[in-house]
Amino acid sequence: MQINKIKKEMTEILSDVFDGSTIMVGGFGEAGSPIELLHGLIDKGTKDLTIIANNSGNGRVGLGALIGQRQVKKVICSFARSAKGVTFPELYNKGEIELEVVPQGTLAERIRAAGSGIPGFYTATGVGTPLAEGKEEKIFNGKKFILEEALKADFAFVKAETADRYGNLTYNKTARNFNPIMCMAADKSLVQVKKILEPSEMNPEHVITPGIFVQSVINIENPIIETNAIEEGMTYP
Amino acid sequence: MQINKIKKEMTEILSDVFDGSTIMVGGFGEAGSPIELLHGLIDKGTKDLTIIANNSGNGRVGLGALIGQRQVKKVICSFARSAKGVTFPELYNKGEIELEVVPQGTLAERIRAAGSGIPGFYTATGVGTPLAEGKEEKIFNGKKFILEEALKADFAFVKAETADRYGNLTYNKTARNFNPIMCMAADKSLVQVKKILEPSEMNPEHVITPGIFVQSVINIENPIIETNAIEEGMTYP
Amino acid sequence: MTNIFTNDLIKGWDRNTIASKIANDLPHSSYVNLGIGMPELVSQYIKEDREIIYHSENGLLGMGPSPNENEIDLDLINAGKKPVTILPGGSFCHHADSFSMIRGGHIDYCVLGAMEISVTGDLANWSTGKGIPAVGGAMDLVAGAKNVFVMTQHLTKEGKPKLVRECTLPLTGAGVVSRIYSDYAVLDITNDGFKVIQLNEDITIEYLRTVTDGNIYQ
Amino acid sequence: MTNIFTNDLIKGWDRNTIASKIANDLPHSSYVNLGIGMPELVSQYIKEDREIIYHSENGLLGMGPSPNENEIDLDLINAGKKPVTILPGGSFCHHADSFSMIRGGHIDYCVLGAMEISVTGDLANWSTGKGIPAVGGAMDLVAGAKNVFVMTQHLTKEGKPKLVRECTLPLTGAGVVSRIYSDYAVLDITNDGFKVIQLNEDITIEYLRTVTDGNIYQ
Repeated sequence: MQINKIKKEMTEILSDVFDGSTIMVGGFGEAGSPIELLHGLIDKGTKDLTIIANNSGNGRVGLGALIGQRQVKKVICSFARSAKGVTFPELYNKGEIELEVVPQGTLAERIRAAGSGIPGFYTATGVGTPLAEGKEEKIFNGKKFILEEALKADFAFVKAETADRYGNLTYNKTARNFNPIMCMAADKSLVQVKKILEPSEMNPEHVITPGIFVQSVINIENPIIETNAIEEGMTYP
Repeated sequence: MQINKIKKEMTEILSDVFDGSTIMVGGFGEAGSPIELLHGLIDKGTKDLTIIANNSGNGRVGLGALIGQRQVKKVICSFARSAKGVTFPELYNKGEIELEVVPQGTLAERIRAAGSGIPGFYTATGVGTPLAEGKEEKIFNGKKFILEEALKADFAFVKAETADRYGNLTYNKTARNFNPIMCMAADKSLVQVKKILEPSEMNPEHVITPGIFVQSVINIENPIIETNAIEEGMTYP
Repeated sequence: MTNIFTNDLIKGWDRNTIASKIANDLPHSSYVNLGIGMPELVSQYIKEDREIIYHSENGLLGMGPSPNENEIDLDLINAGKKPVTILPGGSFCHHADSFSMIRGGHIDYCVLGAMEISVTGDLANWSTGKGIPAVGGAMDLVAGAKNVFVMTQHLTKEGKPKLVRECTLPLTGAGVVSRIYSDYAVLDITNDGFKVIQLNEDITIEYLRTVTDGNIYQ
Repeated sequence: MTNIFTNDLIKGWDRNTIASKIANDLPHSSYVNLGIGMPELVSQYIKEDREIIYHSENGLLGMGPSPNENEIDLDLINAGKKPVTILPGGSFCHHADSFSMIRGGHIDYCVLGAMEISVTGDLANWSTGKGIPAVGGAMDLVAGAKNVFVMTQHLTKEGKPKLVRECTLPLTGAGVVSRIYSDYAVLDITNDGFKVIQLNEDITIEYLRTVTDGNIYQ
């Protein structure tokens, strides 16, 4: 029997996602953002989600749409104030969605730590700022650091460029961003990918996310381009 | 003016290395071990070195030779008992070289931490064993972890497959091992490489060590193959 | 229970039989790290109904069998520093990423040898307390892998039990072993002691008790 | 010293002049992260006697200028989410590796805007205390880069000093700024206060004192 992590149907790849899940969403702005998986979640109607991502969605597509559908109760991110953000500010200003702000590098390292079995680490980032409040401090070589804890998730929603049936992934340019570390930190990583390759076509030197960090893959050959979708006034559903 | 990290002479690339330096030496067994750089250090006669590596040298070439020349006062490694080890056991059994044993994954993570500005992190590795003695403990979610501190170095001696003048590196197969993280953790990374490429020939998606982590590169087209050298009874100098 | 002499011993399962039992217990699609030595045999007994991915801690996922003489590449070695191959779908990574796989709980099973295993799952397999101390990746593996299987002879060469109330040798990890595959039995570590999952056909539970130091039940 | 009105103000260096001063101070072979907005101008004033490598925290080292309209790739963007290019010798990495470059002290210089800078080098540039809080990578950059340069107007739009004894806004980092490039002066943060490195030709040190809250010396 052969390992095959490729799913045919969106309903199948999303079948385990439950109300109240914590979901990491890859991407930095639109680059690497798994719009089709997020739309699948709108179709599924999953509720009370906690989203871990760098941003809080643009327009009314992808994460912006999911938030607009009031399926998200909390967002953990570094930058929730993007120029094209619509739905998050609407709900936030009404007090109808929670926000936890994490410095971008600390967010990345907390995610990597979760994937690497490191429950906590010390960093100088944020020391002396409001984001250090309530955090344990420790001195190393005369300098003050704060303790940050691992950030894990039930699921990672990830967008990649190529995948094989083992779940090995490559990305395109800066669409790599948070995706590889989110695959490491989630119990189950669900990946939408532009192109499926044979394992023999995947160069073992060039794999960015080894299949061990990936549970399911779905082929979305021509994903929605966020910039265009927003310009065209797209909304989902 | 163009950045060019490529050095022509071994004496030039080693010019900054000083007596009492802490040096990370890449490689796992012979794969990725920078034998020519180590031989250069024997020629230079630098003394009182602390070596951070996975192993403690084989035969009387490379690290084995450097230790045999009594240029090393201490080795920090995970496995100092390799089948072909000669010089380290000789000195260790006479009490003439110090040894600090670190679990392999903790060694790797402490090195990566140093390169990533993380002064300390918690791990379950070693808890309840003699290697946890004297280490701070902390409970996360009811489970015990120990604090491990970053491990940095003055220099990293690294072997790679290709490099460009910016110091971007690729490796060959499992010769990658500790080399990329050691480049991150050392003040100066000195790299011997089989082949020099033009920057335009280096695919930005496939770079494993970005040039920011590399200070100097030297082209060693046909490096010594340790297995063969030991079989042939090679000694250095 | 103590000081059984080697010449009195019942001959248990051979190492190939033990390896095949372990191979049967590794589910389809598992990520597995096989320790150097006896555990390496396990890969030869994986049945066709499953695909297993082997991890070698020196940055190799999807490790294949030993190469032919003319295919040896000294840059492609396993954790035991022996030449190996990589299968399609395999990948290389650096040491920190490789141990993220281990420490982060992504390796489903590791199979290791043992000097002593205590009734609470403590494992000693890295140091006799003599010679040059060398731990390698053993402590990371037992702390990080989801399931730690031990493959071992039931008794030491001197005929002493390896399964003990308390380890006397320096530990590799405390409370880490899930299952033991010895030449005499397959046993799970439980809150109540060693639970016999399978007993060698030639021995009785009473005999097993005489060669094991610690509570055993069926 | 306080409440200088905008219409009384002397016109200082324009932003291009400030950018060229910063560009002159970045040594050959530096790794530099330029903040979104005004600091991006700096790259236009690098002289031919040096090569600078630009880092963008979203996983891009060796960032080049904006692309032509027909070369835009929405998967190749900078930290401001604008399309950019990559130069030969550049590379991509994931976010944890990108911030290892920052936090690990590998970025030689970062150039950032400011709302307030204290005489001890505290920086406030991420929050007015109102609206949706959003920090991005600013806290990591100021904590990690070897040298933190601030590029700023000397006064706020309301004509209040941005260089102050103590910041009133939420901090981005404490004691992190090394040098300030304003339209009025270039100043180093020292133990004795703001040290004037260069003064705008049109103003006096006395005038600078009236628009700065905190000790200044030459």
